[in-house]
Amino acid sequence: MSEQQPYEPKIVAFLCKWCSSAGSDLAGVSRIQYPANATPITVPCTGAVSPMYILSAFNKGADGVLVSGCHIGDCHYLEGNYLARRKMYLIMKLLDFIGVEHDRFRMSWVSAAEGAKFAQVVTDFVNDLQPLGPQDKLKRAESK
Amino acid sequence: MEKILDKKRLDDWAAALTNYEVQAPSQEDGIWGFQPVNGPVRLDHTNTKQPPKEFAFPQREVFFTFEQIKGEAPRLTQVLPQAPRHAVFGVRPCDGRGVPRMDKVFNDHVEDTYYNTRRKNVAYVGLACNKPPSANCFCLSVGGSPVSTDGLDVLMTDLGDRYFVAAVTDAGKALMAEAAKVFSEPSATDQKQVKQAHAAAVAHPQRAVNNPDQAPAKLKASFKSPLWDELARACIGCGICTFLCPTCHCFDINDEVHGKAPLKGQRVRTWDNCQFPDFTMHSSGHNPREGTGARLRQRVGHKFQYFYENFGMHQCVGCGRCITECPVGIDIINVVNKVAENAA
Amino acid sequence: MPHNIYLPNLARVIYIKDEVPGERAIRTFHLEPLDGGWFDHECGQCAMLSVFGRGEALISIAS
Amino acid sequence: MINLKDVRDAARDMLAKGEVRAVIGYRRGSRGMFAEPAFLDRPEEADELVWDPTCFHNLSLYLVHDRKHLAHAGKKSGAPVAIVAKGCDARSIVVLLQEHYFGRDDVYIIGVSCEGTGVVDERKLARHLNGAQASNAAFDGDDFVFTTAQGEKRLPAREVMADRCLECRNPFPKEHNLVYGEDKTGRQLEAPFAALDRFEAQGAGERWENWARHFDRCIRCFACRSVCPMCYCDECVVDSITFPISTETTADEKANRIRWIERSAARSENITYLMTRAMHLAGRCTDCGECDRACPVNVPIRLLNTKMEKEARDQFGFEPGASIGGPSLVASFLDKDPGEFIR
Repeated sequence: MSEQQPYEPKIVAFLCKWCSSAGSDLAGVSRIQYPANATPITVPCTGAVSPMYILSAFNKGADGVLVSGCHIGDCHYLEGNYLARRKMYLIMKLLDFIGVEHDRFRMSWVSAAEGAKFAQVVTDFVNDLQPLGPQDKLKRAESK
Repeated sequence: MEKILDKKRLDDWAAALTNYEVQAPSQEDGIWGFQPVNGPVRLDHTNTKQPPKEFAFPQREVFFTFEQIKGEAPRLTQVLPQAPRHAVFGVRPCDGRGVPRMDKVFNDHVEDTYYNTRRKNVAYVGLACNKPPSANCFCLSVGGSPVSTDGLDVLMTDLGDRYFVAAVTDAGKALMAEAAKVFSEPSATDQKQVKQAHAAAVAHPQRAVNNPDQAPAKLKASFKSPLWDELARACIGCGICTFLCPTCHCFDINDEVHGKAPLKGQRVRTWDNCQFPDFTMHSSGHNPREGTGARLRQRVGHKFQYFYENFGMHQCVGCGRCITECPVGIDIINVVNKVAENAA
Repeated sequence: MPHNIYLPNLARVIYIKDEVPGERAIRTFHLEPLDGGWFDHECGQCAMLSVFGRGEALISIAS
Repeated sequence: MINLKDVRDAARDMLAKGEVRAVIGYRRGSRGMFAEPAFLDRPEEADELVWDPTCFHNLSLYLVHDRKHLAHAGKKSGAPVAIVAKGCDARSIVVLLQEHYFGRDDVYIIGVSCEGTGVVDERKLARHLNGAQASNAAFDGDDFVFTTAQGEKRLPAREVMADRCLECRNPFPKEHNLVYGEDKTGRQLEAPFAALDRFEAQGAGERWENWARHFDRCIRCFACRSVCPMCYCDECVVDSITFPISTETTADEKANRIRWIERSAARSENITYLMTRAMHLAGRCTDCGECDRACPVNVPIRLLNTKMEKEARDQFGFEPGASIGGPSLVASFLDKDPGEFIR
C-alpha cells in the first residue's frame, strides 16, 4: 500500500426494521454526514437478534457490533426489546468476562424519528473503536 | 549405540540440538502436553494427556488453497506442511508403538503426502516406564512393554541420577551424535542396572486383557451380540476416547471459505470421530451405526479385530487413556474381556 | 514427490439434464475433464465429486 | 448419613412391583474407586447400587437419552423411570420439566442429599494421593475415607471436594418422590460463585490471556455438550456433527445449511462454540459441574456457565431449576431489568 491508510473500524449494525433502520434512513434523507463504517443488517426486532449473530459477526472479522432498536414501550411486537435487553446484557457480560474490550459491543435505542441520534450513535461508536485497533480475539484466522 | 547421560547434562543435549525444534512434556493448567522447550527439560511426567500423534497427524492440516478466477478454471495451490524438524522427548513406549501403526495406515496402498512430509521430520526420544504411568496401563496385553523400542528413535531409561540412553535407529544415532560430549560410556554396573530396571518394569503388575490373541476371533463371533448395547448404555457419544488415542486416525475434509466473490478458500483436513452421531450418517438420513452400542463395537473392533485381520497386530497399544478419560467409565479392557467371555 | 491424492482433477460442467424436475429434482451433470484427463478406475470404485466451498458427494462408478 | 440398604430396598421394591420401568443409579465401576452410571431393569440388580463421593455423574442426562430412544422407536413412555438424584441433578430435572421435555409423572426421583459434603474432584484428589491409586471412596461425616494399597487415607472432604459442591447452597433435592439424608439447605462451605469471583478479580487483559490459552487447548471432542442434560438438541446449531437428515431433507437444505463455525478446532471456532453454549445454558444450567469434570484438557467451562448464573441471579433475580412452573430466563423479562448500558 502506498501510504498507510488510517485504520477504519468495521462495524456490523443489527437495526430493527421498525425504528432504528427507519432512523438510519431518516439520517440519510436528511443528508446528515456521519461515518460510513457501519454495515446495516435489518432485523424484524432486536428481540430476534440471537447472541450467535454477534459472535458470528466478530468471528467473521467485525471490529464492533451495534444492536439498535425501538425504545422500551415502542416495540412493534410489544415485548421484543424487553427480551433483547436481557439477552444483549448477557452476551455483553460474557464478552467482557473472556476479555473482549467492552467498547466493541454496543446497544442503543433509536426511534424512526431520531435520524440525528442514529448518526451520533454511529459516530461515537467509530470514535470509541478507533483506539482499540482491529479486533483479532474472536476473528477467524485467514490463511495458514 | 548405548551411552550414559548424567541428569544434569540433559539440558545440554537439548541445547545442542540446534537444527531441531525440541519438544518435551510440560504442564499447563494441570495438563501434561508436549510444548517447545524453553528452559529445563522436564521428564518427571506420568504421560501426556494427548499422544505425540499430533506431530505427524495434526488435528488441522491445510491441503490446498483454491481461488476462482473470472472466466478461467479455479487456481489450486498445494500447501505442503512447513513443519520444522522435531525432536520429541519423554515419549512413552506405548505411544512409540502407535507410530508404526499410524505409518502403516497412511502408507498402505496409498501414500499420504502430508503425513509423510511431517513424519520424516520427527524423531521420538522415548522414556521407559519404570512403573506404570497410569492405573489403566495394559501395554503388556497387546504385545508391548514398558521398555519397548518399537517406533522410537532413542530409548532413555531412568537409573536415578542418570539416564541409560540407547539409540534405536540411525535418526536416533544422529540425535546423540549432535552432542557426543554430553554422553559417557556405560560401565558394567550401568549395563547390569539397566537390565534390572527393565526387568523390574516388565514385572510390574498392570491391568490385562485376557488372552488378547483370541480377541479378533471372539469379537468377530460377537458382531450381533446384545452385549454391545449393554456395555455402551452409559456412553454419551463424545470424542474423548478416540481423539486422545495414539492410533486413531479418522479424518474429515472440509472447505473453509474466506471470500465469496471471487470464491477463495482452503481445503482442510480435520480429525473425525466414529463416536460422533453423524460419522456414518448417509445423505439419505439412514445411519448404520445409530446407537452407541454399534459405535463402541466399531471402536473396539477396529482396535482388536479389523486392524489385526489386515496387518497382523493389534491397533491398541495399551496406553489406557480412553479408560482413564472416559467421563462415564467405558473401559475397553472390561469390554474386550466381557465380549470374549460371552462369545459364541 | 509421490502423487498427492488429495489434489482433485478439475472438470467443467458442460451440460445439466433435469431427469426428474420439481422440488426433489434429480439432475445429471455431464462433466468434461480439464487438463488432467480422467483417472482410471475399477468398476464399483468410488469417486468423490466436490464443489469448492460447497461440499462433496461420494459417487460409486458402476460401469 | 444415608443408609444404602434403604435405597437398594426401595429400588428393588419399585422394580418388583413394576411401578417403574427402570432405575438409573450408580454402581461400582471397573476403574478403581470410580462409580459409573447403572441402569437397573430387574429387582435383583438393585444390590448393585452404591452411593459414595465418586457418584458425580448427573444421571438426568439418561432421562433425556431414554426420551430420545422412545421417540425414535415411536413407543409411549408408560411407567416412569426412577432416578437417583443429588440436589444439582434434581434441579436439572426441574429445568427439563420446565421445558416440558417429559412430564412429572414420567420420572420417579429418588433424592439423595449430599448433607455436609458433596462429590470428590479427581484432580484435587490426585494431588493428595500423589500417584497412589484408591480402590474405594466412602462418606464419613465431614471426611472422605479412601482405601489405597497403603491402607485407609482419611481426608477432610473440604480439601478434595469439587468447587461446585464447596459453593453449593442447597445440597438437598427439593423436587423428589423419595429422599434420603439430612436436609442441610443453606449450608455454606465456601461463598457462592467463589471460583468465579477469584477468576473475575483479574483484569480484562489477564482474563483474555487465560481464556485464549484455554480456547487453544480445546480439541472439540464435545464431551462438555454430550455430558450436559440441557444440551438435548438433535441438531446443535453451532456445530455440524449432529445434522439430523431425513428422507425429506432436500439437496438445497443440505447444501445451504448455515455453518456458524468451521470443523477445525481453531481458537476462533472454539470460542464461538463454547460461548454459544454458555448463552444457551443461561438460566438453565444448574451447576452440576459435569462439563468441567468431563473436559479432558481442563478448560474451566463451568466458569462461563456460573458467570451467566451469577448475572441471572444478581440482575434478574433468577435461580435455575427453582420451580417447575417458573418462566425461563431469556423468554421472560421484568420492568426493572438493567438498561443503563443501552445508549
